[in-house]
Amino acid sequence: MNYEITRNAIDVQEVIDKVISRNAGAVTTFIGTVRELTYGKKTLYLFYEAYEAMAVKKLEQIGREIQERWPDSLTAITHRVGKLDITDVAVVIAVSTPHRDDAYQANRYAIERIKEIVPIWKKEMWEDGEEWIGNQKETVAYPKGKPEEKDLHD
Amino acid sequence: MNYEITRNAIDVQEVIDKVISRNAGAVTTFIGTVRELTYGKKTLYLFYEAYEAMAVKKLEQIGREIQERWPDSLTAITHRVGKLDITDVAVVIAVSTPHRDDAYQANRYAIERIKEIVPIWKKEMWEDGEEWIGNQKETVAYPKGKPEEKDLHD
Amino acid sequence: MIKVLFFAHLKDVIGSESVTLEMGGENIISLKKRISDQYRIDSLHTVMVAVNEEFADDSTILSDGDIVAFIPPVSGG
Amino acid sequence: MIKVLFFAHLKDVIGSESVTLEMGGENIISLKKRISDQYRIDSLHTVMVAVNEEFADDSTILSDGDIVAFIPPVSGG
Repeated sequence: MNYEITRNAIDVQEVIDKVISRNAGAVTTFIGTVRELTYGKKTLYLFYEAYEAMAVKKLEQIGREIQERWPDSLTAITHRVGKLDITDVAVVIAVSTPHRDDAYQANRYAIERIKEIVPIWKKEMWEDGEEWIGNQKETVAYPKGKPEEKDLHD
Repeated sequence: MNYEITRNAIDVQEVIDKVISRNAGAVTTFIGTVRELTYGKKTLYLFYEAYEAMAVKKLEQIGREIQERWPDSLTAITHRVGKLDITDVAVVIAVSTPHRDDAYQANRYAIERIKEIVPIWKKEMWEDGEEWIGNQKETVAYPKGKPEEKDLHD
Repeated sequence: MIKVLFFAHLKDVIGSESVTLEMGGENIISLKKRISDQYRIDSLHTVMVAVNEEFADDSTILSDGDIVAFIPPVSGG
Repeated sequence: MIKVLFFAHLKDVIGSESVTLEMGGENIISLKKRISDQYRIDSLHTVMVAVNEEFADDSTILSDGDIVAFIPPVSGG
């Protein structure tokens, strides 16, 4: 179970342990935490929602993509959903590789892909309101109804 | 004490906790582990030695350099010395920043600088011998007796 | 019958996390049109669609028993 | 008196982690020469030197009480 959606606090070490290997010399982790200020606006807390079954499949897909590009790597990703307070951990990505360059690159690849194809949504709660992030700004549009090649492979 | 040399096993979460902040949205870690095979040669275990007082100072210097380049970042580094077995953790670097791009870059900067200026040495133990890494290959020479500008700032 | 799932702001706007529709042989464009007419939503062009948990093209023909999910731009991580 | 510290392979070659020398007014080049002559080591050109825990140039003049460390190319991380 290297790819998980959970409603509970994420144990970072547990995710790391999934990628530790005798062939690994480097493990990188990305830990996404809930930040209080975004461009000066104060967040009280966040709420994450996922289309869970599909989200796990898409995390697994990201894992396969990483395996293809960095064959000696191991990857594990856990994303939390539900209510998260400031400094809570929303996502942990751990990647191990024999050499460090690949571990940084593959990890970075994973978080960018999560933000492209994994059906998880974040609602920000402020003192004066709330908003689902990603929709009302409409910085991303999918006129064809699904991610385009460039969205999928950049 | 964000910069430490220790003879004991490193608790990754403890290093991460030092950089968690209400302003941080991203935490990256680099975990250097002892790899069994290096270019086909099998390592039995490693021995790390440090000039401890100076090593801590140099880790602190790296922290200041990161602070100058990424002012909103927090950094913590712990390096272990002594005998380390395969899969043991030799070094943990944790960096937090408001946004993820900086967290990856600053973390990468830290490990490259460690390999340039921190007085720590690794001895590899194989079935048929042992070797202090970094000296006999003489891939790096310091004709002026100290690191050159390019070694210090690349 | 097909089941349609809504998430995030779409779930809030529609007031339900899923609806079941009598449909068959039509494509996703038709489904989008039905949903936008019925719930007066005009931002479905920014919405991806998954059929049975895989992203699908607007021209995909829907079959009885399909589970269709409307996926607004994601914001995980 | 100055104290000279050795690490890694230098410590093995010299057989000691430190030596104390009577010196003063001379620079690091002189110290390197003394050490290489005495211990028959010819690879000191790859060795960095720290004086009182800071990297120092070969031309640095040593003073009584200095702690000098010979730093072979590092391999931490």
